[in-house]
Amino acid sequence: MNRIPRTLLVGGVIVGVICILAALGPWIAPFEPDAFNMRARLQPPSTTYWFGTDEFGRDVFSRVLAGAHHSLLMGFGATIISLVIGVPLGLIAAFRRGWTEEAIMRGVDLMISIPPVLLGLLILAVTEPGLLKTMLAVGLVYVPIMTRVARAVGLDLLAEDFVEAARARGEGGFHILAREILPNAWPPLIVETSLRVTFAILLGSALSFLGLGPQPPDSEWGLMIAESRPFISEAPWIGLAPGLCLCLLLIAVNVVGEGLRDLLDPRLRGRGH
Amino acid sequence: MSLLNIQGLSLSYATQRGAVHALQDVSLRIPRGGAMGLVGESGSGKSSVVLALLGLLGEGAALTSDKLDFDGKDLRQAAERLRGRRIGVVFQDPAAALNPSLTIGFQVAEPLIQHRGLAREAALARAESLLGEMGITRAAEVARAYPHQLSGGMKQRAVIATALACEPELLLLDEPTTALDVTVEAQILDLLEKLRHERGVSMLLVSHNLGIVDRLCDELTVLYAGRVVEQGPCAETLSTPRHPYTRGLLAALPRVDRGRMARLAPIPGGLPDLKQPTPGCNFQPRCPFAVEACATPQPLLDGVRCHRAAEIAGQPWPIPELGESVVRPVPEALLQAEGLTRSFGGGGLFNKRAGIRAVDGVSLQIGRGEVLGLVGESGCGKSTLGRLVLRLLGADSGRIDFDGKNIPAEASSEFRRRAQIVFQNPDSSLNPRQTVDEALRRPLTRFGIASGAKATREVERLLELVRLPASYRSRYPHQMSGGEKQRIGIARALASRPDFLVCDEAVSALDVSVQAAVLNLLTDLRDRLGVAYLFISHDIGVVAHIADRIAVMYRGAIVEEGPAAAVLAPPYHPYTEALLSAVPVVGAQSRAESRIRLKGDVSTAPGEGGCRFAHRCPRRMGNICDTLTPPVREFGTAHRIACHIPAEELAAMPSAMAV
Amino acid sequence: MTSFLARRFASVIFVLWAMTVLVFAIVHVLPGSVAHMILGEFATTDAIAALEERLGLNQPLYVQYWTWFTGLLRGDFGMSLTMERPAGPVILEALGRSAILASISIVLVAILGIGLGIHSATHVGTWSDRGLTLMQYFFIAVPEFFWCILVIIFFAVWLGWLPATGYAPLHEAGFWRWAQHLILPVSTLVLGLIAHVSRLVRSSMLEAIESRYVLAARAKGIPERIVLRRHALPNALLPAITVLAVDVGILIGGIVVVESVFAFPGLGRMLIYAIDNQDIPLMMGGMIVITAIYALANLAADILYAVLNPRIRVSGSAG
Amino acid sequence: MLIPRRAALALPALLTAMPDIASAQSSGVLRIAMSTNLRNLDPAKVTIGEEFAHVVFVFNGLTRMRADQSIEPELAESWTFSPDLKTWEFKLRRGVKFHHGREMVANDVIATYRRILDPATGAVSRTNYDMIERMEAPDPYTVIFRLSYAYGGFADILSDRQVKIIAADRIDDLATNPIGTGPFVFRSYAPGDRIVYARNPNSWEAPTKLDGVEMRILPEMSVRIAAIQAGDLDVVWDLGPENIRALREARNVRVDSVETASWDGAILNNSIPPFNDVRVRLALNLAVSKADVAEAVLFGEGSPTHSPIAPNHPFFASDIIIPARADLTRARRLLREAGHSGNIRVPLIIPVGRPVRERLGVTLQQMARTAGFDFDIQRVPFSRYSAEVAGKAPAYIDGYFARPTVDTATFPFLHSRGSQNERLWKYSDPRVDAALEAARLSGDTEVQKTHYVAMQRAMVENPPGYIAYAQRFACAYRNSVRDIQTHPMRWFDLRTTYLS
Repeated sequence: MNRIPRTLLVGGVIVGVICILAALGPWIAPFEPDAFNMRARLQPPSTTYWFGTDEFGRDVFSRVLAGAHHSLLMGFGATIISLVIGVPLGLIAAFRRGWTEEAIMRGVDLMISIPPVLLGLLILAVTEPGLLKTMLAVGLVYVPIMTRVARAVGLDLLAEDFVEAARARGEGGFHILAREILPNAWPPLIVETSLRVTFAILLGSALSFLGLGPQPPDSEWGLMIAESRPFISEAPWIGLAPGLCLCLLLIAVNVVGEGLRDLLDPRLRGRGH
Repeated sequence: MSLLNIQGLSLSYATQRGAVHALQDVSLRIPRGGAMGLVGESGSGKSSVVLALLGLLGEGAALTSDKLDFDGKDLRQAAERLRGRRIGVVFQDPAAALNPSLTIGFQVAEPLIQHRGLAREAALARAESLLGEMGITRAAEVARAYPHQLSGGMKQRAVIATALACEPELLLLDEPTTALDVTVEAQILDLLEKLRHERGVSMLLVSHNLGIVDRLCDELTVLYAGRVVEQGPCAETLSTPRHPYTRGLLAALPRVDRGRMARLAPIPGGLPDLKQPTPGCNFQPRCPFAVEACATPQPLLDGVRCHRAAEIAGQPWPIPELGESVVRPVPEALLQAEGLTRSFGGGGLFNKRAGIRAVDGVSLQIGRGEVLGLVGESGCGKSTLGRLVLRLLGADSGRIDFDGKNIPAEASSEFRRRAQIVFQNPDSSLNPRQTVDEALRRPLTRFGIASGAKATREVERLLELVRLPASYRSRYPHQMSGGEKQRIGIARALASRPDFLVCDEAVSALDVSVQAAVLNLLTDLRDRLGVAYLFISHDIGVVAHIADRIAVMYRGAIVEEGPAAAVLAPPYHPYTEALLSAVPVVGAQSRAESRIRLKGDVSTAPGEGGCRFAHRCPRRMGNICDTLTPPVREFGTAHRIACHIPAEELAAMPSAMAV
Repeated sequence: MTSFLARRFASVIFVLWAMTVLVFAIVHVLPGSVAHMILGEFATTDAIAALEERLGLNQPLYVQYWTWFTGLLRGDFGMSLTMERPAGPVILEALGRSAILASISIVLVAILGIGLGIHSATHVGTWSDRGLTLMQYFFIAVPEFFWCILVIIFFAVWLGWLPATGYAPLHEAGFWRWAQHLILPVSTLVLGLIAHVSRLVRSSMLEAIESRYVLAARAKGIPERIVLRRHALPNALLPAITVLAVDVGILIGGIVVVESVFAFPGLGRMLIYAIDNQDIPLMMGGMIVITAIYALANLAADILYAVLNPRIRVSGSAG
Repeated sequence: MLIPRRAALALPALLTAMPDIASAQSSGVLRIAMSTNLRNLDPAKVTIGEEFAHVVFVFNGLTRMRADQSIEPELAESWTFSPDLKTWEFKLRRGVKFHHGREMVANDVIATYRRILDPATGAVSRTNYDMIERMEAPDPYTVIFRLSYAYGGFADILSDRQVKIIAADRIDDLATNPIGTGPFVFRSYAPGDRIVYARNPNSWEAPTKLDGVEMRILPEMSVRIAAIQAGDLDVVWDLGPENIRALREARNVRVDSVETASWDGAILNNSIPPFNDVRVRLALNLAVSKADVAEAVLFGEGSPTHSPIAPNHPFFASDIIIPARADLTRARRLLREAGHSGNIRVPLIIPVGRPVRERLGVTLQQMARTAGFDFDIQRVPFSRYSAEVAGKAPAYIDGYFARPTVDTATFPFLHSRGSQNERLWKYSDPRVDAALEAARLSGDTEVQKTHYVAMQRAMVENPPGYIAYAQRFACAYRNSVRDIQTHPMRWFDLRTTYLS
């Protein structure tokens, strides 16, 4: 593995800090995230309330901390779901040519032709809103894209001679996929996934924004922005705080994605998409 | 006054891990009308010379030279204006050198428009005639076509036409024919020879193939790891080489005219680290004649950079211990294949035309411990045949018997154990995420040969078998050289103690010096383990060296088959004759005129029925060849040729390799 | 070439048909009923039953699908349940407005995306390239809805330069007011996409510049400017076409959010209204139109790619 | 089914040959911001606030409700009723013209009510008029209603929004081109964008000063506030309580709010545990002080109430004091008596997309926690509310707009046989039933008041749920909008309004 590129370091540190803060969130929050405080309603950012207070007098900084792990869970969870479902599908489609491949890829074409937001809305309209359901919905939305990426990577690797050598040893399909293909497939897949995390967090917060995220009183950054809409002109900090944190997280994850690409698969640098 | 005068050219690239000194103090001169060959193995820096001359080195390249003159002008300033006008370039891979979205005609005409200021139509017309001059029959049609519609040979002719558009005085050729089949290579070499004599254009030919340089060039420069080690007239240097590296190269070269008599002498060790160039002789660690004094700086004296050159002139290049090349009795049959056929691209939903038959009714048998060489140009179906025999590819029809038992389409695990394969490309044959130990252990456990500590010992035995230290067990593929990876591929194939091995172009991707070592290894393994090989290669020289019997394949069928010596000598099948005469052999200067040339190449469409070689056969007898399938004629011990030419006439053919 | 297009066309038709089934299934699996929705506060059990009967909601599903599907082929999207008017004109008029927003955005994304991509590929390492890369990270990462709100506060409320809302039809309000209403929504829509396209064009341009045929062109003595324009650019733009088609999908997603925040009465907002009010014909019609646009955009991209790429356009060998 | 004629969406109203004269005192078009699409323009089917405003512009009813919720004649000049309150006779105003020029006659009134009573129409408020047995029109300007049972407030419920008088010969395309007698004529409606009206020059009352009205649909509240400050709009309808503070200091905009009978609350299902036990319901009412809730949720723009009768209504039982602070000890004792020693964990469903009611849910969850109520909030989109949640969930947040009469605001919700009761809390209290039935029988307001006070007293002792507050209704007006006041029934009375 060549030298750790600078981008990966910078991005990694930021994401790491956010994850740690998210994990410790509820405990290190200066105030009780859900506690009402009628006297301190809609206070601008100050030394006591770093990010100001919301319509119920709750400390926005504490809520951002408490809500952080929901956003992260939503983003990374959804990506993992799309990985866990999409990659095996893609590899099977690459390995078993013929009608299985046709069936999987036609299904993928169908799902990809529905814009992500609509697909998310439809899935969520069927089930009650909730963090896990939103994560599942966002995960399912990205399964087709993951399947396509996995199939492309699979096809490249299946053309390699060491796979034919395995066939020459009479190895079964499962062994080839698990022992020969998968260990070589995960670097390009990890790079692709790291880019998908941003989209997953974006879609997750967009769906919360449209009203279908986790349940009150706990909240998620996208939902906090949504809830802050009525007070935007009068108390913009309620929406700005989670918004800026979301941007920082997304930029950091993007930078980590670029860094991973330079580290793991210099060949991929050409195919940034 | 020489046309091109390079004195003291040094070049270094800046990389993440420090500066790489690709060229150190290289000097060469090419007189007007002269041709200089620049020979070296991969990593010698020969291609950088071409880029340095043209001023096309990327950033991070530091170039220093005392003199870099072209016709008196300093190239470091003038290169920009001379490129394409007075200096033409032909790169190695024609497919990559042509822009996929522009027509051939326009790409040839572009220099004319740029430098001669011709109008578009005039330039295109000139381009068309230029293509004609390059031997392209339907030049107008080719001019309108796009690169992906042309065969390899056709594309290279177009690239040469582009280089010659503005009648340059100097032509730089970087491995011009490496990517081509040997018969097409021969046509291109003829063309270059004609151009040189008719137009008096001087050439700098960069190549790793000594035969080509011997044929085309007057002068020769040998590069080793960025330094000129020998320089001088071509014929003289190749017949009596003075620098140990040149002698090593020639000793390692399998020669079709010598067949299996001489055992190859590989050059041990690997390339030196270009980041810390040694002051002394950089070939010392691999040189059998090295002494302490070699550590002192070696100047290039009268064409050779070795102070002991005169001293060691008489001593022969040491040939490693001669394996007991016992002549084995005629081996009883191990593998029997009859009527194997396989076609690709059959009538799909949209394209109605019938599939092309890659392998068309081939029968062959290989005895226990026998090596059958299978030779043919690219696209003749030899790799497909190799996979059909191993049941890795389903055959449309045909039977296979192994050790007397019939092998069904879904081969048994036992057959899998006893029949293995070695691949061409070392980088692709090993799983990059597995260590050598894991790669070699898997077949052992898969076939239950050994496990646990016993398997570890078995892995060490395999490594010793392929002459690699046991410490290589923990290495990953990216920590090994091409030759070493190929040895691991062989070791992995031998792990299941097979009786039969298919070597599909096993040494084609290796440099000559490393190739010789692997060939010797394969020969020794066959003698020690009694393993039979189906040795597939496009290089008839390599096949001639290793094979007991040779089969020549053309468009899916075997046109000639027999013992190696019989096939290499007349009577020949006309295709075998053409193949042998096309191979550029070092020191065969006189053969140039009597060469036999084929028309077109493998992809030119054959006629339906009759002899499949008729449309390209120089000895075509008339429409009998087009209509009747040729009979199989028997000569001597199992030497068969499928041709309409009467037996006596075939027997009376002159040898294609008269030395 | 023709077999390629025939296959692509067949798959698009399949996708569209499969979409009708998928959308119909999803919509009818939605819990809750439109009758409750329409009656709202005044919903009593018998009023609900009467309304459902009148709207034909209690027929078997496949009958409902068949009537709807055959209607669709005749261009009749059925009656909007909540607004008791033909869904067709409502959808098409909303589509017309969204089309303006989408087409302007796609044109901007194409021009700016490709232009910036080429610029940063030909000026690698300069401050402009690094600056562009940093901006690209930012714009890709910013969620649209957050961007919209920021833009509204800044331009519409504090500066008051631009109208924050709605849409002024060209024929009524004249060009300048019409354009004013589009500036904010279009800018929020295109920023993320421009970043996406320019990043891809930059990497495919770099790939072309480092290719052998560009080296060969330079060896022919062609000046660098012409080498880039005539040799590198055409091959670098090919992948951009397929990316633009993918971006149409992302754009549609973006439109849904932007229209709901900017109160731009387009297809996205109509669809949100239909989903909120469970207006089944409106919902299905809207989704079919959006997916059809997306599928056709992909088809158009494939055709354009095939036409521009000689490797696919011209088959067979020559000479 | 496809209407045979292609119903043009933006078909202008069929004006008779009246030129659109720009009279001297006309002062332009009033631009009002609304929050969601109007779904239906047919008065019989209007359900949401935006549609009520539309109906009041285009149509008139037989009677009309003043700002102080008392009734005055509109299309009916006068009416008399029989002592047994079963026969009501209305004298119609003469010379009133519909927008398409024809004069309004008794036949139109009868056609209107016959259409509402016909179940096939799917009229939303049909159950409120099931007392009408027969209607007669002895002459073109007289209509007699014969009721199946005595109903004191019949004249009042004829002022309701869904019973505006429509033209008998223009029923088919009411949804796309409504024709009425009202002060404004419908011009065009682009769903999702705007609905446009013009002044009705032949209005039977004095024509309006405004040339017309334009209702713009802007879902985003912050966008509406920005637009009125930026001068894009003249009126913002239904200002959220949280925005009232923001606009108070704005220079060229004034906020005017008024008490209404619209109420929100937690609907507790009396038929399933834990709220089937009156002590648990009482405990919740005691555990959370309604004053605190009004302040937290409405920023003070609303006041606590016992029942759908608002504090500013004459019938409000002001003598029953609403405790200002929570009585936790009594609440906990009641819970223990009802057998709940630890916390009561019960889901509380709140509607997505209704910010005020979402806040009410979160506030209740927070404030009830100290008394031992552990509410597990679930946000459900409003589209699935009435189908999945109403009448099924143990506890959910909902609210209802003010109704024109006290009877329509209370009977359907609180009477054990009330049409809404079975979909809400399934509440039944004999004292409440008796009071509601008695109140209907007398026309005398004093008698009605005693019954309604008795009802409220019973509800305090046996609360159907947690009725939190009666909400104030606020609108924002640019200073250029003159002579307009916010109407408690959430529509606009623009007869005298003008723009300076």
